[in-house]
Parts: sequence; structure tokens; C-alpha cells
Amino acid sequence: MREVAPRSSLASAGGGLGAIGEKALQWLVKLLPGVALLIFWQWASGRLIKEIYVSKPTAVVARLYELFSSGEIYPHLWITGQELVLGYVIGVAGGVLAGYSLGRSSRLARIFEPYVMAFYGIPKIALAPLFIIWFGIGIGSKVALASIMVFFLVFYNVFAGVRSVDRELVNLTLIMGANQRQLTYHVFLPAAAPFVMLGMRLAIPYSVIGVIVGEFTSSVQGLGLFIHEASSTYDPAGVFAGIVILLGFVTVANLIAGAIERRLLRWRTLSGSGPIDA
Amino acid sequence: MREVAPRSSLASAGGGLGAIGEKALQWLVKLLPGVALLIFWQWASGRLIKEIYVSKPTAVVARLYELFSSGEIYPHLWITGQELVLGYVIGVAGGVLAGYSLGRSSRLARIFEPYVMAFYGIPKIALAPLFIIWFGIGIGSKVALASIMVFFLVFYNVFAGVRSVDRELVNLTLIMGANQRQLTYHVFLPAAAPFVMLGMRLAIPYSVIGVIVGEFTSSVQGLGLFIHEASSTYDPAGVFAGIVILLGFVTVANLIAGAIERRLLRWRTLSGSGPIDA
Amino acid sequence: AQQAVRIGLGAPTLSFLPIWSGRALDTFKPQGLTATVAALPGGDASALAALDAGDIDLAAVGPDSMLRAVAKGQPFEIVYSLMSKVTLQLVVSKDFLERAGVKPTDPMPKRLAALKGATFGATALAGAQEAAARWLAAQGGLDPKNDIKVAQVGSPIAIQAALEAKRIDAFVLSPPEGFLAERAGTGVVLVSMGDEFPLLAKQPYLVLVAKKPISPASSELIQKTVNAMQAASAAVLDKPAEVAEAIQKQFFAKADPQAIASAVKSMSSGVAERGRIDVEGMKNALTFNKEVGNNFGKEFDAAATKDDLWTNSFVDAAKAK
Amino acid sequence: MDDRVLLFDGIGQDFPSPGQRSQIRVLDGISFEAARGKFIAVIGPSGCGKSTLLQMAAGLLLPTRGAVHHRGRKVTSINTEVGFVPQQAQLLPWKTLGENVELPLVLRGVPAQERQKRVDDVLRSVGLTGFEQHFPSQLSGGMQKRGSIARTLVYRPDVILMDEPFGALDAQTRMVMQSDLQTLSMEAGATVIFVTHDITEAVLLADNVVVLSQRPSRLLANIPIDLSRPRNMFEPFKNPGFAAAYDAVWTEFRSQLQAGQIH
Amino acid sequence: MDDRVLLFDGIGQDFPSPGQRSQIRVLDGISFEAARGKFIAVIGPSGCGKSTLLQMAAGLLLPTRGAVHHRGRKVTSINTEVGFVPQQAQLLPWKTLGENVELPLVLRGVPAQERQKRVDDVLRSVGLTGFEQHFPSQLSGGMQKRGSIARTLVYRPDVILMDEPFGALDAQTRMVMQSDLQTLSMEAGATVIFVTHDITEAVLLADNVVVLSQRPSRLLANIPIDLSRPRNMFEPFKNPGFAAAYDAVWTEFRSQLQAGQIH
Ligand SMILES: Nc1ncnc2c1ncn2[C@@H]1O[C@H](COP(=O)(O)OP(=O)(O)OP(=O)(O)O)[C@@H](O)[C@H]1O
Ligand SMILES: Nc1ncnc2c1ncn2[C@@H]1O[C@H](COP(=O)(O)OP(=O)(O)OP(=O)(O)O)[C@@H](O)[C@H]1O
Ligand SMILES: [Mg+2]
Ligand SMILES: [Mg+2]
Repeated sequence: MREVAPRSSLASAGGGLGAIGEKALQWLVKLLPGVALLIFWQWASGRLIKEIYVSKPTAVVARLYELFSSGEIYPHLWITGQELVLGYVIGVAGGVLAGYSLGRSSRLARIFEPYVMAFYGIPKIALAPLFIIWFGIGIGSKVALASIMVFFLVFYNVFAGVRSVDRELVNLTLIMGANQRQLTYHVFLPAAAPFVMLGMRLAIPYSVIGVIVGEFTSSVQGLGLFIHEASSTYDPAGVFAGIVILLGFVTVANLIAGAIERRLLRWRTLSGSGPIDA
Repeated sequence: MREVAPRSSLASAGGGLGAIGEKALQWLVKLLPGVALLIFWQWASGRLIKEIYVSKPTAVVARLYELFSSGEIYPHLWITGQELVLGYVIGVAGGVLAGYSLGRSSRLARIFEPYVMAFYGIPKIALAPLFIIWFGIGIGSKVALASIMVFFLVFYNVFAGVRSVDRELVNLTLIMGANQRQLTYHVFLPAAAPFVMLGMRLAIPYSVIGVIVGEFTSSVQGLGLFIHEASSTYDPAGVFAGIVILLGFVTVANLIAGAIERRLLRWRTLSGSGPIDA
Repeated sequence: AQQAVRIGLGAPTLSFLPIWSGRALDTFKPQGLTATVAALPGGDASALAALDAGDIDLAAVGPDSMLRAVAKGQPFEIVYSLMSKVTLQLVVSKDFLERAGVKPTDPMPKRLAALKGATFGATALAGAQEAAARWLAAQGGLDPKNDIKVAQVGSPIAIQAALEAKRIDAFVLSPPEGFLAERAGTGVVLVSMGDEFPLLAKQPYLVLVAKKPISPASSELIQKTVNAMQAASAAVLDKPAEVAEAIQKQFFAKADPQAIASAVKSMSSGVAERGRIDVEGMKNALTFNKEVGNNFGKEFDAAATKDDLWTNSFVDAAKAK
Repeated sequence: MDDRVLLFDGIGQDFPSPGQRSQIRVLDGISFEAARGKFIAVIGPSGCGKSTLLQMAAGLLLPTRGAVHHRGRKVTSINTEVGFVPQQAQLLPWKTLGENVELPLVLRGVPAQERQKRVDDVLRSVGLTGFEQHFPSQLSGGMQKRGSIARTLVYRPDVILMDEPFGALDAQTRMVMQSDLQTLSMEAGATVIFVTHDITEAVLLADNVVVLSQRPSRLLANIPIDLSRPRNMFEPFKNPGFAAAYDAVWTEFRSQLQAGQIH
Repeated sequence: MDDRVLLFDGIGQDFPSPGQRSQIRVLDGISFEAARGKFIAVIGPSGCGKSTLLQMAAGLLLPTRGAVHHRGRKVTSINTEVGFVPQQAQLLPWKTLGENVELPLVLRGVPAQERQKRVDDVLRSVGLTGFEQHFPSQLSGGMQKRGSIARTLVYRPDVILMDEPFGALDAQTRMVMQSDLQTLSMEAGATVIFVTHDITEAVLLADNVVVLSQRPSRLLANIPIDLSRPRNMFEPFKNPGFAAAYDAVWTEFRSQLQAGQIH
């Protein structure tokens, strides 16, 4: 019901300069593995593995600088950014709706869930020509691919989340006079929030993967195309520069999602269900 | 705490022939959307969309029969089956281990979770050369790709599951004298089971996707290669026959996972947290 | 005003030489065109699907996949031959060369017979590369089905990696891959197919495909594009070094300039016909396809399909001007 | 209109018995009624089926045999005309105490201003003023239970089902709340069905005390309590006739348990 | 060895107060001790911090000020030498009642045969024989609480912390269990700290009754109860001296609440 003995750290957290130092130290510890990785990469490239396959961090940084200062990358960024946002939003919206409906109705679930799983298992990459026919080679086919990937993850998480809601709380709220809309808003969504948030976080990288796979299949502009072209024009630094930009997307989105999650799920860390270091 | 008024259906469930009829009806309802889809497909193929993009169900069935009776498909099946099983098992094992460790230690989580998310966001397809150098063009690179995809899904689900475990139950069990191993076995795993099972189910189609993407990238044999070849030789029936086989894989694995889940999570349907049809 | 033409490319490799040259020198501009090149790494099938869907005006593909599609009833027509010789080179790893005990200077049959037991890498199975590999094996007196193995290995860079990591023994790709392998010290060009086999020296190897029926408007667009391609081809023939430099600067900035230069030089003879297809070349292409075992499910006759499957009308019109 | 607001008519309930083929019979033909404005206390040994009975009245569970009638209509689905205070507090963990108590008013579309006032009033009456911003997990067990009571009282349902509402409270708090509940039921004319383990509480509050037996549970007695109202909750034995009423209930209650064994 | 098994030494606890900058002071300098084999009852108004106190003894929470000493060692991490019966039953929902009660024995490596016997014994003594296969969600509130008690008693810890263990039980069951608990503590020499709302229960069972005040909670009194043992749980007033002891505690308890207001 209450926190396990964290009071002892209150003192240090409150203490002016010491606290700032501690915060800095924490960040350092966080960055350490990344820095170590970078150093190893720099060392290994050209030694353990040829530079044309993995480039070097320094070369990647130089290439990044070049791309941004020449402005060459912006149109790609702009297209891919649009695709990502659209794909993600559409996928999440669809996933939440479908997951919620099937989660609420076990009859619908029994009928449709196996089909959803089956469609989910179709390797979309095998259907590339179909995607082109249906959605064109522009931003449409990438948005479609990304939103399908996002949809499945969000769908399954929302579905599981809704099904895991405590039936007694639902019944009580119904007795109190809730209609379906109110029930959704006051009980199901908050109760399923941990699953929903998990689905939305898992979906972030998958929207990226979907867009990139889409751009690898056909495209006129976009980061995926840029990476592909860099790869076929013997520019490994360009490939990794593209990947770094994608990682930037993912990391920023993840940070935002983390912040939203912490806000929405504040009640959980207060209660007994937070992380345990035991 | 108890079921909402399902007693009334007891009578019909118990009643001999009527019950069998009802069961059959249920199956019928379940199959209906699939059958409708097949009929629509048969009708639409050649009308709404050219047959060279989407073959007809009848043609697909004929091709399937051909593939199996000639034995042409077996070596592909055998390779892909191996890759799927290995990739899935390795990915799940890694995901459970890593997710559990990071879920248990919020310090480790703070340091490593952002890195995991970042790696997760790397489009693996862009790293094909690395995969080939490290894992070869045989079954190794496919297993690696599939297990990485599976790993991330399982990792995140286990991580979220472990973090959502009720801290009070953990503390109580510690007071009763549990060591870490016992705590894992008696509290964390069962409590996180809904998330773990969800992760394992989500991972099923992704192991298929991983293997197929891997085979598209490099391979000597396998269903993905078969599909790719069929696609580039304008054999749409072959493409869809391959997809149908993959769906078979997914559906069977999903049924097995569903059965395991129902067994493991039996206590949840008894308690107030089962599905609600309200 | 500038008119836009959209060209779909199944793989952004250097072998589509006139397109690179055209873009590098911008031979489109004098025609009043702006060219957009859509990459369709999904392969020729994707490019042709995009053409079918109307997302692109012209698809740059190999004739084999085009013939397959036509055999299935797709309304496509070859309007220009980008490359009129097979530019593929057989590249084998140094290791393999030593094991097999052959040199690039050995007579052809000996070189090819040495391929027994080799594993080839190809960017896509059932494509031109696999066909060429098996054809070469047959020329060396081997059983093309069983004496060599062909594996699908994603992209050219992945194939290079596979060769270096000794996952494969050989590959069949267009320049500059062979030169790059030689410079990296991982492989040796054993056979330059188009230069050493008369059958391969004269046949449409990469073509521009349009969708029928061709309306007057698109006919005009195609005409202008053909004009631009011819100008680009002429430039390649006239001053290969400068064109190579332009291509390298603009599109392959990070690649080895010398490898690009050698590649352009070695492929330049392929653009000599300026896009013209003749019956003999078409025949050669069909023969080659038959020899490599491509079964389209339909017999094509080289001469009879003129102005249906392929046409010189645009090339001829360009010359007339 | 029928004056019998709630009528339990030959209620029986069997539960599946895990590990066995047979079923456990929990309730076995229970019949009693609650007239308008009456206060019914239900007592019985732990596990005899009291909560099950309330759940049936709330429409959360269909009886295996018999039926519950609410104002003459058979209860077959969730009964939104009753207020229900469950045995566990069951506050929504993602809402603060204030939001939890406000919820029924929000659901019923009460305007915000009035909501605020009514929430403040009811929280004051259960002694939780100042804890509006606390999440349930930040409240003590007894405070959660009081919050749960407040959540039901705030929207003033005609019929209130309460499952051991005061079990987790100390003697003093309990007396105050008993007194408040009596006032409420007298003034608002609410019908209350009230499960308790405390015989004193049952006798003090109720017009009728229903005594249930061990599982399979039958109705041992339905004892009318004819003490005048208002009754003094703070000194039970000062109510004239209290001792006799208490003895009557206690005698019934202990009758089956003479052995001193639980069962 | 120190005879003071548990020593609460100037315990203070502040909780963050949601929505405000300041903190809520819950416990304010509580000191008392439990000698070996003694039975301490803690009573106090709802929300005063009784559960918080037990959690500190179990090492689940560090006091903001002061410390709990267990056999002379300061409690700074989870205390595995005590048995803890929490206020909510907290059985593991994925284990059957039998498995739940067996768990501490499994954790301690007791051989299977002995486990079986001890589980059977303890379940019989709390009246839950026949419910081994039920999952917690299939048990009534009181049955869950009894299961939770059984789970602690089954491994016979030296020190037992109980948070309102009998609150959800009917009078009869409660008496039987009180009597059993007295026997256990007398025979096994277990030290028991026992939170309750029932003054009768506190006086009947305890060697010392600790009375806490309203929040911020101070120690109002620590009253020794000198009734001879074994005491008669079934008829409290038949114990010589019971009435006087009861009055002493009741007087302390009500002292601060004269106004009749909850707080
Ligand atoms: N889902 C279920 N499956 C099997 N048995 C059940 C189920 N729900 C309740 N029971 C049984 O029904 C009986 C009555 O439960 P109920 O909760 O109504 O008791 P109660 O009178 O409220 O007890 P308490 O005073 O302890 O709360 C118990 O014996 C319990 O084991
Ligand atoms: N995490 C927390 N944050 C803020 N306040 C808390 C927290 N945990 C407990 N409190 C406060 O501490 C006080 C004491 O809680 P505790 O559970 O110890 O009371 P209690 O004496 O056991 O009451 P009861 O008899 O109702 O169970 C309460 O006022 C509660 O609001
Ligand atoms: Mg109950
Ligand atoms: Mg408490």
C-alpha cells in the first residue's frame, strides 16, 4: 500500500547542490553504455569489420553534418515524418477501436480474433505489388504498411487490456448508473491504460519499420529511400546517418510516450504496483 | 467476485443433443466470415483486381495440392519450420530473461531501457550485409532476424508485466521467507503471466515475418524464398499458396498458445477479471 | 512549362547507364522534361505493378520479367532498349580461384568448367542473375541445375559482404561490382559475359516499358524521354570519362571514382545502338531466355511481335528529327 | 404501488465446487422482504452467503432457484435503482477519493457546482474532509471503506445494499456513522439492507434482523425489532427493550453453534 | 539475549500530502515494546496509523523518525523473522487456498508430507476444510481473511503481526479463533502484535493494550491487562477483572472523542 523504504533517499533528493551533482551522475551512468558502444564501434570499424559495411561514428557524424547543412536531407525527413505520423495515428486509432470492441464483446472476439491473428501473420512484404496497386508508390503505401503494423500491436494490447479489467469495478459502476460511453471513459480506458500504453510504445518502432520497409519496396522520396540509395551507391556513412536519424525519431517519440505514461499511470506508482528493487 | 448471471445458460449447456447442435452452430458462426471472405475473393479476383496480383482461392487450392503432391514444397517447409521454431524459442528465452531482469531492477531499467528501444527501432532490413557476414546465408541469419523481432516484443511485455506486479504481494512473500528464485517462480511469473502470454502471442506472427524478411534478404531454401520466386515469376497462385501455409503455421501456433493461456490464466476467469459482455 | 516524367527503376544500379547519364547531364531539360526516378527495390515485378497502376510512366526493367508479365496478359510494350548487351560479369572469390586452379586468362570452357560446386549469390532468384549463372554453367559443360547452387542475397552490397565472408563463391552482377571486388581484393572478374559471348553482345538487356494503349499525350512524353535517353547515350559514347565523373559526383559521391569510371567504360558499348531494337537482337534475347530455361508459358516470335511487344517507332522518330 | 420494495423469493444458489463433480449448495430457499423505508439487517456465519444475497439484489448474479423482485419486477440484469456498498471498498484506483465520490453524480449528470457541494457534505459526514486529493492506495483500510460508503450515499438511492460497511471502523467512528445512517434512513425514507457481523449493530439499526444458518444456508429467523426511533447509538443499553431484543437475536444465532466448533 | 523482541523507539512518519506542499504527519513519536511471548493489542481511530506501525515492524516502510528494533537489531529491510497478516487478505490470486497456505512451508523447504499435514491442521482450525481447491476469488471475504491467517500460522513464526485479523468474522467464528490464538501464543510462546477495533477483543487477548490518538497520532496509553490465563473468550464478562480492564481502556479511548464528531 505504501512505498518500500524510499524515504531514506528524501534527504539527499532535497539537498541543493548535492542533488544536482547526483542528477548529473545519473545521466552519466545512463550515457555510459552508449559512449562505450560508440568507442568500440569506432575502434572496430576498419579493424574487425570493413568500413564499407558499418562506417565509423566519426564518419557518420560528418555525414550527418553534411546532410543537414546542405539541406539535402530535409525533403526526405519531411516525407518520412508525414508517413510516420499518419501511419502511427491511423494504426493506433484503428487498433484502439477494434481492440476495444472485441475486448468488450466476447462473442465478437470468439468470431473475429482468429482472423485478426491470421492476417497479422501474413508477411506484408510478400504483397508488395498489391500495396503498390492499391496505395500507389507515394506516401499512401507507406502509411498503409506502417498503420497495419501499428494496428496489430495496439489492437492486441488493447484487447488484452480490456479483457483484464476487473469485472467487479465494472459492475459497480453500472449499478451507479453508468451508460456505455461513461463506462468506457471512467472504467475501461483507465483500467486498460497500462496495456494500451504498452501497445502504443511498442508501436513506435514498428511504425518506423513499416515506413522503412514500405520505402524500401517503392518510393520517390523518404529516409528509407535515402538509406537504400546510400547503400547502393556505396555510402555506408549515409546508411548509418539515416539510421541515426530514425533512432532520433524513435527516441524522441519514446520519451514523449514515457512522459505521457508516467502522467496517466501516476496512480500506479503511488499504489503498491510500482517497480520493485528487491 | 462471481460470474455475472451466466447460470441461466447452464441448462442448455448440459442438454445432450441440443448442446452438440449449439456447438456446431458456434463453429459455423466462427467460420462464416472466413467463408464469406473466400467467396468474395473468388468473385473479385479477375473482376476487381487482376488475377496476376491476387490469385483465385480455387487456383490457390489447386496449387497447394500440386505443391504437396509433387513434394516440391517439403524442403522449403522443413527449413522454414526449423527457422521459425529456433527463432521463436531463442527470442522468447532472451526476451523473458532480459525483460525480467530489467523489470526487477529499476536501476538497470533506467540505464538500459532507452538503448533497447533504440535498437528496436533500427530497421534491420538496412543491416542485411551485417547479418550475412555474421550469420551467413543459411538458416543462421533468419533465426537471428526472427529471434530479434520476437525478443523485442517479449522483452517489452515481460518488462511491463513484471513492473505491474502488486508490490504488496511481493513484500508479503518476502516476509514469508522467499528467496529470489522462489519469488520469481511463485509471484512474478504468475503475476506477469497475462503480459508474458500476450507477448508470446504477439511474437508468433513476428517470428514468421522475421523469417520471411530474412529469406527475402538471403537464402538458399525456404518458404519466403519460394514466395519471392513465385512473385517474380508471376505465379500469384504460388504466392498465395505460400502465404496460406504461413497462415497455417500462425493459426496452429496461436491455437496452442491460446490453450496454454487458458490453462495458465484459469484463475483469472474465475475471478472478477474475465471478459465482460456488458 | 516543364513536363514531368516518372520512371520506375527496379534496382538503382549503375547498369541503367543511360538513365544515370541522362540525370547527371540533365538531357531531359532540353526536352522540356523534369525526370523523377522512383526506386522500386521490390524488383521488376513491383516496377511493372506501378506501371500498371499508373504511378509511373515508364518502367526500366529486364525484358525477361516484361515478357513474363505480357505472357500473363499484361498490356506492356518495349519502347526503348537502354542497354543492348548483357553487361553482367562473372566474379569469383580469390579463394575459389585458387581452389579451382584457374586464371582469368584460361580458355573459356576451362574457366566455366571450374564452376562445378560453386555457390552463387544473386539479388533475387528467378531473375537475370540466376539465369546467367546457370547458363554459364551449361556453357562450361556442367549440369546447370545441380552442379551449381544459387542463393538469394538481398542487395549488391550484401553480396559483396557474402563474398568477403566466404558465404558464397561467386556472383554475376553488372559493373562496378566486379571492379569493386577486385579493388577490395576479394574477387576477380572471370568472365565479362557481353564481351565474350556473341549471343549476349547484341540483345536488349534492359528496356524501357510503357503501358498500352499509348495515348497521344503519353506518346509525346515517351518521345521526349526517348530523345533525352538518346542524348544521354550519345554523351556516354562521346566522352565516357566526363560522363562517368558527372555520374560519380552526383550520385555515387562516396564510391570509388575509378571503379565508376571503369564501369562506365566497360558498359559504354551497350548503348551504341541508341535504343534501337532489331529482330536479331530480339531473337537473341528470346534464344537466351530459352537456353536459360525461362518458361513464359507462351512462345514469342521475335519478328511477329514487332510493334506489339516492342517497337522502334519512338527511336526512329527521334532519328528522323 | 407494491410496498414491498425488495422481495427475496425462495432464493437458492449452487456454486461449482472445484475439484469435485458436485456443486456446493450455498443458499437454500431464502425468503424475506423489505418494505419501503425499512431497515433490514442480515447476520449469519462467515461464508454462509450474505454477500451472495446482496449481489443477487443488485442483479450481479442470478439465483439458481427462486428470484429477487424489486418493486414487483424480477431482477434479471444489473439493477441500477439500488445503491451498493460492496464488502471490499472497491474504489476506482485511478481516481482520487474526491473523484470517486463524485463519480455517481457525474454519471447522473448533476451540475458541477452541486456536485462539489454534495461531495464536500458527504465526505465531511464520513470524516474524510481533506483527503479529496488522495488516491485510494494512500488511504487506510477504514478510510477506503468510508469512501465507498460516501460514494453510495452521495447520490441518495432509494434502496441501499450495504455489505459490512462498518466492519473496519473503530468503535467511536462506527457509532457516529451508525447514527448518521439512522438519520438518513429516517429522513430520506431509504430502504436499507445491511449485512453485519455485529449483533449489537444489527439490533440497534434494524427494523428486522434476518438470521441465516451455516452453509447450506437457510433462514433461521426473521426477528422484528420494535425499539422506538431515534435510537441511541452511543449507549446501546440505554435504549428501552434493547437487552431483550439482543438476547432474542443472540439466542437464534448461537443456537446452531453450541458445540463451539466453527462447523 | 534481550528480552524485548520488538521495540518501537520514537517512531514518526510523515506522508506526502497530495495537492499540498506540506506533508501529513501520521505518527508522532510512538514508543512501546513487546517482550518475548507477550501479546500486545493496538487500538486507535481509523486512519491513525496502526497499519503503518505494523508495516514498519515488518520492514516494509522506514519510519521518518525513530526506529524499530527487532531483537536488538534495527529493522532496515524486509524482516523475514516475523509473520505478517495484512489488513486485506492478500492471498495470491493464482494459487488455490491450499497452495496459498502451503506456500510458506514450500519456501522454507518443509518436506511434502509434513506440509500436507500442517496445511490440513491449520485449515481445520480456521474452519476452511474442504475449500483447499478453491481460488481466493471463490471464497467469501471472511474466508479469505481466515485463509490469510492460516497462511501465517502454518509456519509458526516467533513474532506475529496481525492487522485486524478477526474484523470480518461473525461473533461465533471470531470467538473460536480468538480462543485458538490464545492457545497458540501461550503454548508456542509467540510474541503477537495485534491491531483491532474491538476493545473487548483487545482486553480479552492482550497483555498490554496500546491506545493511539487521532492523527497526528501519539501514544495515549499503554495499559497492562492483568487477567489470568487462559481467559474465557466465549463469555468475556465471566473473566474476573474484565469489566475494570475494559473500562480502563474505553475511558482512554473515548477521552479524545467526546465531541461525538469523528474528527
Ligand atoms: N465463484 C464461486 N465459486 C465457488 N464458490 C463460491 C463462489 N463464490 C462464492 N462461493 C461460495 O459461496 C459461499 C458464500 O459466499 P459469500 O461471499 O456470500 O459469503 P458471506 O456470507 O458474505 O461471507 P463473509 O461474511 O465471510 O463475507 C462461500 O462458501 C464461497 O465459498
Ligand atoms: N502512501 C501514502 N501517502 C499519503 N498518505 C498515506 C499513505 N499511506 C498512508 N497514508 C496515510 O496514513 C494514515 C494512516 O494510515 P494507516 O493505514 O496506518 O491507518 P490505520 O490506523 O491502519 O487505519 P484503519 O484502521 O482505517 O486501517 C492515513 O491517514 C493515510 O491517509
Ligand atoms: Mg461477505
Ligand atoms: Mg489499517
